[in-house]
Amino acid sequence: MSDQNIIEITGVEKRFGSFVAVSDLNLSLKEGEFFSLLGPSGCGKTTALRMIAGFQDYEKGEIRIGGQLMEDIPANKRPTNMVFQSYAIFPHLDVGDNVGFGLRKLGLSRKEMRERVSEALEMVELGGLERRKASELSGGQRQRVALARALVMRPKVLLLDEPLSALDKKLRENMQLEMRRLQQKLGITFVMVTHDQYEAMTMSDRIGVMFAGQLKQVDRPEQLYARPCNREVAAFIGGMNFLNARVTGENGDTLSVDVDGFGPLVVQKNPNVLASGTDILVGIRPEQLEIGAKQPDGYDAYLQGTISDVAFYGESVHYYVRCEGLDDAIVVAVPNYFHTVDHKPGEPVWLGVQNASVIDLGAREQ
Amino acid sequence: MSDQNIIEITGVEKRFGSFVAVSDLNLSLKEGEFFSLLGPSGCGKTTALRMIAGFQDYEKGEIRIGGQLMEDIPANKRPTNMVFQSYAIFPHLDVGDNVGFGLRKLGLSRKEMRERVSEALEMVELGGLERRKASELSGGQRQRVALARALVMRPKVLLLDEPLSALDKKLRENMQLEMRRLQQKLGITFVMVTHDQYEAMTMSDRIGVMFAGQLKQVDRPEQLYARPCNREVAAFIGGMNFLNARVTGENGDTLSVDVDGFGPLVVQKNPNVLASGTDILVGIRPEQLEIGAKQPDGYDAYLQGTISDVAFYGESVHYYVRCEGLDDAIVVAVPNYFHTVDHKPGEPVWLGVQNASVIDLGAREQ
Amino acid sequence: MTAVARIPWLLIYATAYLIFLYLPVLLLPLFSFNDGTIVAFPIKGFTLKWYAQLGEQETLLNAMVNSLIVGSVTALAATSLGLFAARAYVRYRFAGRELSEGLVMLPLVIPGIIVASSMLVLFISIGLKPSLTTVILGHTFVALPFAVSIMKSAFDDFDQSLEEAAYDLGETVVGTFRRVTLPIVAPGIVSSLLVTFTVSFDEFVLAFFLSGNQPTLPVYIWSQIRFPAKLPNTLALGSLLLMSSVILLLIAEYFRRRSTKSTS
Amino acid sequence: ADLQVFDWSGYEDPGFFGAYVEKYGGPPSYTYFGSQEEAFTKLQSGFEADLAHPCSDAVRKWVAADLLQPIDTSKLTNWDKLLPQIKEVDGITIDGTTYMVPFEWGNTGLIYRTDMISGDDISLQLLADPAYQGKIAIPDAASSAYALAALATGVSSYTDMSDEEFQKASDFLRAIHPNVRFYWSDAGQLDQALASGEVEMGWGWNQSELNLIWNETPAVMMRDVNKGIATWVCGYVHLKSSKQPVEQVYDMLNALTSEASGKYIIESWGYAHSNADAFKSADQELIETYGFADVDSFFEGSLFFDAVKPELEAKMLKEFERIKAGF
Amino acid sequence: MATILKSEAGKGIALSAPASLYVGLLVAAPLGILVAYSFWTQTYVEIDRTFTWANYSEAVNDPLVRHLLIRSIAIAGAVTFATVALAYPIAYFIAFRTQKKALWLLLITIPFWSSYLLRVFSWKLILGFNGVMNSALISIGVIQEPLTFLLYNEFAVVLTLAHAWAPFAILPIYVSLQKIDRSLLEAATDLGCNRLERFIRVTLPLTVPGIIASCLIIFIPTVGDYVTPALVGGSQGKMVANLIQVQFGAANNWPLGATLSLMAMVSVGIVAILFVLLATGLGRRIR
Ligand SMILES: Nc1ncnc2c1ncn2[C@@H]1O[C@H](COP(=O)(O)OP(=O)(O)OP(=O)(O)O)[C@@H](O)[C@H]1O
Ligand SMILES: Nc1ncnc2c1ncn2[C@@H]1O[C@H](COP(=O)(O)OP(=O)(O)OP(=O)(O)O)[C@@H](O)[C@H]1O
Ligand SMILES: NCCCCNCCCN
Ligand SMILES: [Mg+2]
Ligand SMILES: [Mg+2]
Repeated sequence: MSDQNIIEITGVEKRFGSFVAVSDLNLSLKEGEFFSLLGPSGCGKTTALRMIAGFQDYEKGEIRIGGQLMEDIPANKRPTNMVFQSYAIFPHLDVGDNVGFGLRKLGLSRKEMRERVSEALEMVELGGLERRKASELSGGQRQRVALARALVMRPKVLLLDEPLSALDKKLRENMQLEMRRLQQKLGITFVMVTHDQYEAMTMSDRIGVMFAGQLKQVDRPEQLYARPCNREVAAFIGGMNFLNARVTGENGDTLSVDVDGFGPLVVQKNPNVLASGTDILVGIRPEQLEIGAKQPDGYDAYLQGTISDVAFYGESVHYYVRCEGLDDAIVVAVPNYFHTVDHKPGEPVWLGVQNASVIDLGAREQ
Repeated sequence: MSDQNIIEITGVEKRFGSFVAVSDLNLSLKEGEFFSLLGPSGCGKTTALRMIAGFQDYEKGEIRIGGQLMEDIPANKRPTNMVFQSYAIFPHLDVGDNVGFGLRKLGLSRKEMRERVSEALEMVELGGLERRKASELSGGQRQRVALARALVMRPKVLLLDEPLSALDKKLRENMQLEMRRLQQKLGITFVMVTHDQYEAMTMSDRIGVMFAGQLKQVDRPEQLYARPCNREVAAFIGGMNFLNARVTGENGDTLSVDVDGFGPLVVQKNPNVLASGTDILVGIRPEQLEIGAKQPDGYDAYLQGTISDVAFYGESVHYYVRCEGLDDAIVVAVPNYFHTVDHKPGEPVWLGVQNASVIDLGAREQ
Repeated sequence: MTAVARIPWLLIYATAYLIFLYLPVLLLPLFSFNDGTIVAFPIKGFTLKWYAQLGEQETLLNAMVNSLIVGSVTALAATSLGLFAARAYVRYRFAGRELSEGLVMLPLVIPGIIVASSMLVLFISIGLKPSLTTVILGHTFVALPFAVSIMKSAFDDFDQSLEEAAYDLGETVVGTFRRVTLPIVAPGIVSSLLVTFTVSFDEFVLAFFLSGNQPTLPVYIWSQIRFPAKLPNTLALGSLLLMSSVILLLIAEYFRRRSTKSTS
Repeated sequence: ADLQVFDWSGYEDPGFFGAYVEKYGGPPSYTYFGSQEEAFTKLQSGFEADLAHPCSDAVRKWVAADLLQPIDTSKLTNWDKLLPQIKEVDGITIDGTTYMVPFEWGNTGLIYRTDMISGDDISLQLLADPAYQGKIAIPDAASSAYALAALATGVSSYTDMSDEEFQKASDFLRAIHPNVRFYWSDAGQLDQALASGEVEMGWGWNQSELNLIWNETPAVMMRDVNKGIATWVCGYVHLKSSKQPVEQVYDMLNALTSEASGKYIIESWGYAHSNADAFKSADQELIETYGFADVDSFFEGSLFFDAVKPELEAKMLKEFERIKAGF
Repeated sequence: MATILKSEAGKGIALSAPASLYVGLLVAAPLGILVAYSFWTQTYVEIDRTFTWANYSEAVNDPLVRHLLIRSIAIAGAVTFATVALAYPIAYFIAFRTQKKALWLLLITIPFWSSYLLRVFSWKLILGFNGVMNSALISIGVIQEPLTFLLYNEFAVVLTLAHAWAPFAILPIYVSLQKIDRSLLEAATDLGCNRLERFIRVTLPLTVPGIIASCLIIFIPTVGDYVTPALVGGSQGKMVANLIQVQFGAANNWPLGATLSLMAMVSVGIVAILFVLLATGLGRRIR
């Protein structure tokens, strides 16, 4: 990854009729970066990707790739290539012709073309399948063909629209690792759209989280998880217990807060929050709460409650704990480590939390 | 849940042409039980469900519901109702008429009908939406209407074919809890088909795991996770590291084994394995391995290796560790608890495992 | 579990219906071998002379050539118009789309005699004499709804990201159409060509009003079935047409199967 | 280039114009119409040809619509040989200008099945007899139907009926309507129905009678001028839209009216021809069979299809539509 | 940032313009001329272009016109009903009861690859006095004398057209049946319906659009047909189109023909709209 910006998007807005699909999008991507656009269905991810590719015009703002303004450059002239969600494998062509489709326009010799096609197929581990018919490919092979077909064009930026969502879980996890490796090897900028937070977190250098047409936060996966900018983002990236709190004091980087149920705690100020105030929201990840039949030792605050539900997830167990004065049950995730913890619904339990586990999510009702 | 068997399936086989979609299915379900059929796409789950509902005839075996042989009883006369994967909401009818569809046959008065419909809609929290058009419903609402439409018939058994797969993650998780609660309240037997192991584990009393037309294991979720009957089932229910081992001794309930890489360990005999032998396979769940820069204390066996990949999942981090003499990298899942563990690719690490974490998966190459 | 043997009422009905459909059609060949000019029972005897005479019937052959010309041009024109329109309807949302779709379907529901008489008036008033050209114009009009609906279903199945993929890979708009769109919707185009050709080939009312001194086959047949001496020739021709269309269809089916076998 | 002839179907038989084929090496090209009205509509719509083949009753209208060129009788080599009575027929010559070259002529009369109705009983009035419900057929053409009605009701002048006479004729047509199985629009329809016994009598052309004779059906046309029979003359007209050289057009007309053509058409088609000499050279036995032995009787005693006054024609057309609809 | 042709709407309009313009012009222009004609008069061969309502008052006040219009609509209605009623079970059979859909669809279209006029002619051979039907019935001794009510009446027109329109009814209904999500039918069974109830409560209402489409495709052009009535209708089967045809032909009164055409179109349009409203309403009533 270099420090050079390859894509610069400033103030872009896209409307469909009166509906704003993407509003005031600002984003810079570095050369060689693996960037993911993450968000729920309909938030505008695909629209944003298609604007970069040149398939979608827009009302405001500008997009630059490699410093060049893209305004009048049609999709077929842009230094980008795309892997479509449906893969868009040409059904009337075989694998070789699919991958070689775009090379035809480059005026290469037959030999060169054949070489580049087979090189691209090697890259995605489909070497030798040139003459296979499109209809004879499995889902994972189709995905690879689509990837090879785009990569063979040696684009500056590879755009991927939910490239793995059509694959089953096992294959998807394999491909996640492989694609990440390929991207690091080639050093090409990847921009991937996904609605799966695990996929985004395990593959990307940086993630942009979108809601309802707005890019809410752009950050590294760990930061996104540890310092989400608001309730929406926090909930989208993994489980989260939300609690109301009041700020009682401020000290450099920390805030003294009085958290519903738990009482006084000291939290790190979250630089990403969009607005701060006295009445704030804090979040605690389910896996960062301690649960026990007795009051556990060494925590900064405690809360008593009753187990209302238990959900077994295999590698972890989720306990739903109802506590007096709190509307929602608190969720506690306990790793399935020898089943050392085992509570039944109706049992009274103690919860413990440390200051470092409490996340400042900024002013309530923003 | 009572001890009475409501459904008894014995020796059922279904072929499509020469292809065996379901082979020698034997299964008894208890009254009031929440049972899930879990398996990969195409394994025959839907076929099995449709045989119970009466939509699919079969070549061999018999199915009894409430003790009565179903052979000559058509689908419309069976004490079962179904929630279809696509929901099958009648597009020409409004919500009320959809839910009341089946009541027409029961000879109720108009008033009774209206009452039962609104009661069913209350149950799925759609009270008052009787006159809403089918086309104006969101995905989650459609799912609820389908549920209400089946429940209003007061079936002995409710059959559900991937009832949540069309919903997005958030809604799906809510509905999982709600449906489980509803089932417990009504005490009706639910038979649900799914390919999502988390869904099956969090909702069901028991799970049947199918592969390629065969029911491989029927068990409670915890047992399925802790004592899978073979490699396939083990891998399908969560992550698993597989290692070859040789049995060196046997002592009551335990086996002394020599595990590749880790060396000598003592494992509990797994009563579910399909075949035992000297050359066996053992499994270790990623979250039950300890990882450290130095050799950790108090484990029963150790292994050294090098981090090859790190994947950040939010609530946990997965380390891929390459070890000499082992083909596959060992995966270790570390809960994201304050980030106490933090390794980078290339770092040498120690792995530790306890006897209790090693699962006997029976003879290799069954 | 054994399925209870039910009487296949629907199959019986379907077979009876097929007989209903084929009965009149199969009488044509029957009477084309009848040795007599009055087409009525009982059949007088077997002869091949009506077939033998076909070759000499210059006007009949001319009428057939005219119909072939009109049918081909109509098929091409209607299919091209339909191809673009259908693509627009399936691909793009634009103001007036529904209006335009409704309008294009209108020829299906305007009584033939009204279309025919008013077109005749129109063409004459703009100085276009009745001729094969006017017949083609009229037939393109009535064939268009068929072309549009066939092409629409072809484009419905067509994944538009295929075109975007081609464009994305550097192809031009025209190149994309040629290298991707056309080959993929080709079966739709072929079936549209066949259907619109058939519509034109069998159309009478418009052709009757709009043809000049070059009658199409139905117009010729119309003048023939009113004069008994030539009727058996016409029946012979009708039988040949039927047979060749069946053969054509079988060939098309053969190729269709071969191509689906190789792609599935 | 080819001569364009706009004709009834069947008239493209090269036997009709052998001399023309000999000279030009091939026949003219033919386009067909099913009825004169159809032909007129098409010609008015701009249809172009050199020659057309209407019947005498249509000529006035065609002239009024400015479709026809005068015929130069001096170029007609057979003009003098044509039956003299035929040249007198209304419409052949209008105000001293000749517009049509008469070609064939014949009768419209009552054809009946001799095995079902005896020759003694047959009469036009029988058509109205309730015993024949659904057993008769008449043409779907107002002029022809009113000719029948005029003969049956004894109208003095068919082309210029008084209101009273018109009423009487219309009443007759109403009276026979319940007996009408169908109003035939093509001659073959009548032939088939008579041949099968579906109808027992019908108002039709002599070519139907011939067709029945050839197909061995016991049917015959009532040829008694006193009981009522109509005569028509059809011929060729020179269209204004003609593009071919006048010479070629007249070569065709001369071929059509030649004695040889006449003999051929009489013997092999059973039609009466306009050339008087043809009646002499043709097989007399056949002439007898086909009913043309006494040519003069038709010209004296039968009703001629002359052009009906336009207002009367409009009235006929309108009334006939009502009668057919059961009004 | 885009020129008109680059925008989606622009492309859509540009691509669909040739077809809609073509149809639009060929509908609008002739209709305009037809309207103009309907206000003119013709005597013999002269057209008088002074504006007059005479044609309309003549047509409206003529009971014959009313009679023929009503009869045409009645016959077209009967044709439509017969065609659709006969076709529905076939469409149903192909959609639900056979694997060989393509073969059946092919079998159904083949007969229509012959000439329409010849097929109509064939019906005369079948229904005629000594036709196939009568010969067969006589030979098996059901009747002694040939039946005469088979041909030359409304029945013959209805039968002939029910044959001619078969594919136009079968295909749209087949498509709408084919589109029905099979799980809807299973859901109905699951909720206690037997086959018949399931058909009435689910299948039928869901195919209402297909039924309406085929009804319109058949009904409207049938009102304008004059060939079939002329060939097999006999003295009772005449329809308004025959009258129109006479005006454009024998009577040579184009203005009246134009007037009748327009009146026919308007009445048919009104009936069609009423029908669509009724059918949609009925479809909605089924619960
Ligand atoms: N051509 C269009 N016309 C009108 N609205 C559109 C169009 N394309 C997209 N939209 C709307 O814009 C919004 C964003 O669409 P987009 O496809 O970018 O969502 P997305 O984030 O990719 O969702 P998904 O995860 O479901 O693919 C959606 O609400 C969608 O309905
Ligand atoms: N009607 C049929 N004819 C032929 N094969 C069938 C038919 N229905 C199902 N099959 C086959 O039987 C197998 C089992 O199908 P089934 O629908 O039960 O799978 P499933 O486990 O429900 O899968 P999924 O999760 O994809 O729904 C599949 O291989 C399928 O292709
Ligand atoms: N209205 C006069 C009818 C004359 C019919 N002539 C038919 C001639 C066919 N050649
Ligand atoms: Mg998207
Ligand atoms: Mg399934």
